[in-house]
Amino acid sequence: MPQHKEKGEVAIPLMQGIEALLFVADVPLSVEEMATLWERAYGTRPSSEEVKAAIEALNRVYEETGRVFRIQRWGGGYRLATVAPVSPLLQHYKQPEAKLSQTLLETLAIIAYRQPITKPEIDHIRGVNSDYALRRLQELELITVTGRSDTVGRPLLYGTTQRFLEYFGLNSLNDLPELPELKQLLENPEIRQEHLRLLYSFEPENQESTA
Amino acid sequence: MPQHKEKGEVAIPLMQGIEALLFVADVPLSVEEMATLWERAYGTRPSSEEVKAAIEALNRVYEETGRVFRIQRWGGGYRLATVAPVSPLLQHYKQPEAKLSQTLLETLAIIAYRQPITKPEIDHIRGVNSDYALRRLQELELITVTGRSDTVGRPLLYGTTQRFLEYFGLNSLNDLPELPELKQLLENPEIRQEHLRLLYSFEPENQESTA
Amino acid sequence: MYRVRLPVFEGPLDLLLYFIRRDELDIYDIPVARIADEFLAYVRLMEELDLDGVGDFLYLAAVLLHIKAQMLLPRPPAETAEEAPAEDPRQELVARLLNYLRYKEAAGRLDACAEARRRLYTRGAAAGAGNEEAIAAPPPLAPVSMLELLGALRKVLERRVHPPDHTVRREIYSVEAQMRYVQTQLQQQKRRSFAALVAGQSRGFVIATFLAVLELARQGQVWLHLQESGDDFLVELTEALSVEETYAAA
Repeated sequence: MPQHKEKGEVAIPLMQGIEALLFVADVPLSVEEMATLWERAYGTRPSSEEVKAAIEALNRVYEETGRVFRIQRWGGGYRLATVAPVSPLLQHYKQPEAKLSQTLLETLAIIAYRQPITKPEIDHIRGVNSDYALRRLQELELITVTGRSDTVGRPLLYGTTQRFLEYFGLNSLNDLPELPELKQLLENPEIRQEHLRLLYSFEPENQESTA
Repeated sequence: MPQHKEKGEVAIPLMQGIEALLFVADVPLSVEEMATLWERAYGTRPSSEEVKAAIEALNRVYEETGRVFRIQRWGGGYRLATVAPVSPLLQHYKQPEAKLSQTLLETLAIIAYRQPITKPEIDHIRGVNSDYALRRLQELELITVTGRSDTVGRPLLYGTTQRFLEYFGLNSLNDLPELPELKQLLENPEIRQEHLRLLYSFEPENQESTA
Repeated sequence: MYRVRLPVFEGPLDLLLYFIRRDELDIYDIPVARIADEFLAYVRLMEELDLDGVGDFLYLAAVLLHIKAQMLLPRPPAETAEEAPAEDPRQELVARLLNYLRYKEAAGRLDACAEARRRLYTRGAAAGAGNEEAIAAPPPLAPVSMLELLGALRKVLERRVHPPDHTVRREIYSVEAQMRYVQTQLQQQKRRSFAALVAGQSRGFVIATFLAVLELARQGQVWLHLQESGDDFLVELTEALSVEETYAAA
């Protein structure tokens, strides 16, 4: 890559630049954002391929030299994060973020797989009013209003956000775990039982004591 | 260093542990803090010399492999920071400005006028759960925990920070403007006793009347 | 004394699924008459506790009663196994249950993603401190005037004036907040009786705390020990037992 010095700066190797940017960023950075920042500093714009190659090269070096972080691809951008084996230690420094409640998870799952979707549709699937869950998920910036439906009353349509992807460690909606097929649940009585068991894994001998 | 596994965890190399801690730490970490965190996770306590040796070894590796950060001694502790040659590039990366949402503003206002105040009280005044707002305002360093209340459950007390004053251009909390609306509300006969009590305590001279 | 885990239901469909699982029922052959009675008993309990969302449960209770009535009507004689399901009054309900089950299952898979993601730490507040300036500087803030701060406060005050007292009271205690309260209490003393946790508190506090304890039990964070008298129970911190330990202890 030609490295003009139009801005009077001596360009550092691209790999180092990418590492530095990811080191100080506290959100995922896209290839375009990194290329633009580089261009502003040094006057030349690296191609997407060059940026991606640098990212791959960095991850290889991290692996080979025993670094405890990797560049992850989340929500369409790149971000430095630690590797799993160090988490038992890190948990003593910083509690992981609180888990989402079952209510929020269920509502979020419906929105993730069915987006764009209206509140009445969500309510129907869950069998309950989802007011609170929708408000809270918006506050957490995991979902957002994406428009209005053309149906009666023109209800708001909800969809997931970039932060949703990052929160679940996904790069795009294509990475969502497969939605279990209805057929799968319908056809196989084994799976039926198994699913229900998983969903309500109480110790059998204590069942009688529920409220 | 002997690596007992009293806590059922397989210890990682100390060097990797130190790197991971410094990677995620929000503030400089002292040798003692790192040793304590290690001990909590793995049951053995590395000596100061071992921790310092690991730090030196890490810096050597960073230098040899072209990393753009080093472990620096800072304010009695250690932290990871980028090297000078990358700062011209980093100057072009500005963190996106955090915008205070209505939720955050409301919560901040209540804390500003009623500090020190507990979360249950804030929730009570706002009529909604303020979990998220409190966490976010702490992240933004606009509020901080100032102590614990003596009431049931000994909830944390929150107050505003120096950054809050700077942000709103105030010299001290005494410069917080009075709210004419408060007086109006006080004179409104519709308002119930409880509200009166609540509003009353916004007046600086009545601050001692908070629950 | 014995240990129990109490389920908390996400809604009426979730409660139905629970009955099906507990009694190992065939989801296609739900004994609606029996389930409807039990369902109603649960709804009555909800009303007793003055819980939000009873309306959603009442609706499904009505659906169940309707199906029950339909099933009491005499059936046509040709009752070969293959033809019956098409006209089964339970069909729509079963379809809904299964559809809900799909998303419940999907929620579980998403949770597994989040769990894996939570183990990967990012740089957090330290990011951005790479430059020579302040360490761990919080992100810069978009300008806000004092006026906006006051405006926000006024909104809170306005909101406070309008709702009738009982509505406000109901919202004072959130289950989330009470979960934290219970956790804090148990950190000071690993085992407390429920009565002690709520001693001298209001009805709203007791209900929210009760629900919080149920949720903590469901998450496996606490054990509940029933006392012989049956009018109180102990709440005990599980100290993050591993799955194996949990089963060994059961």
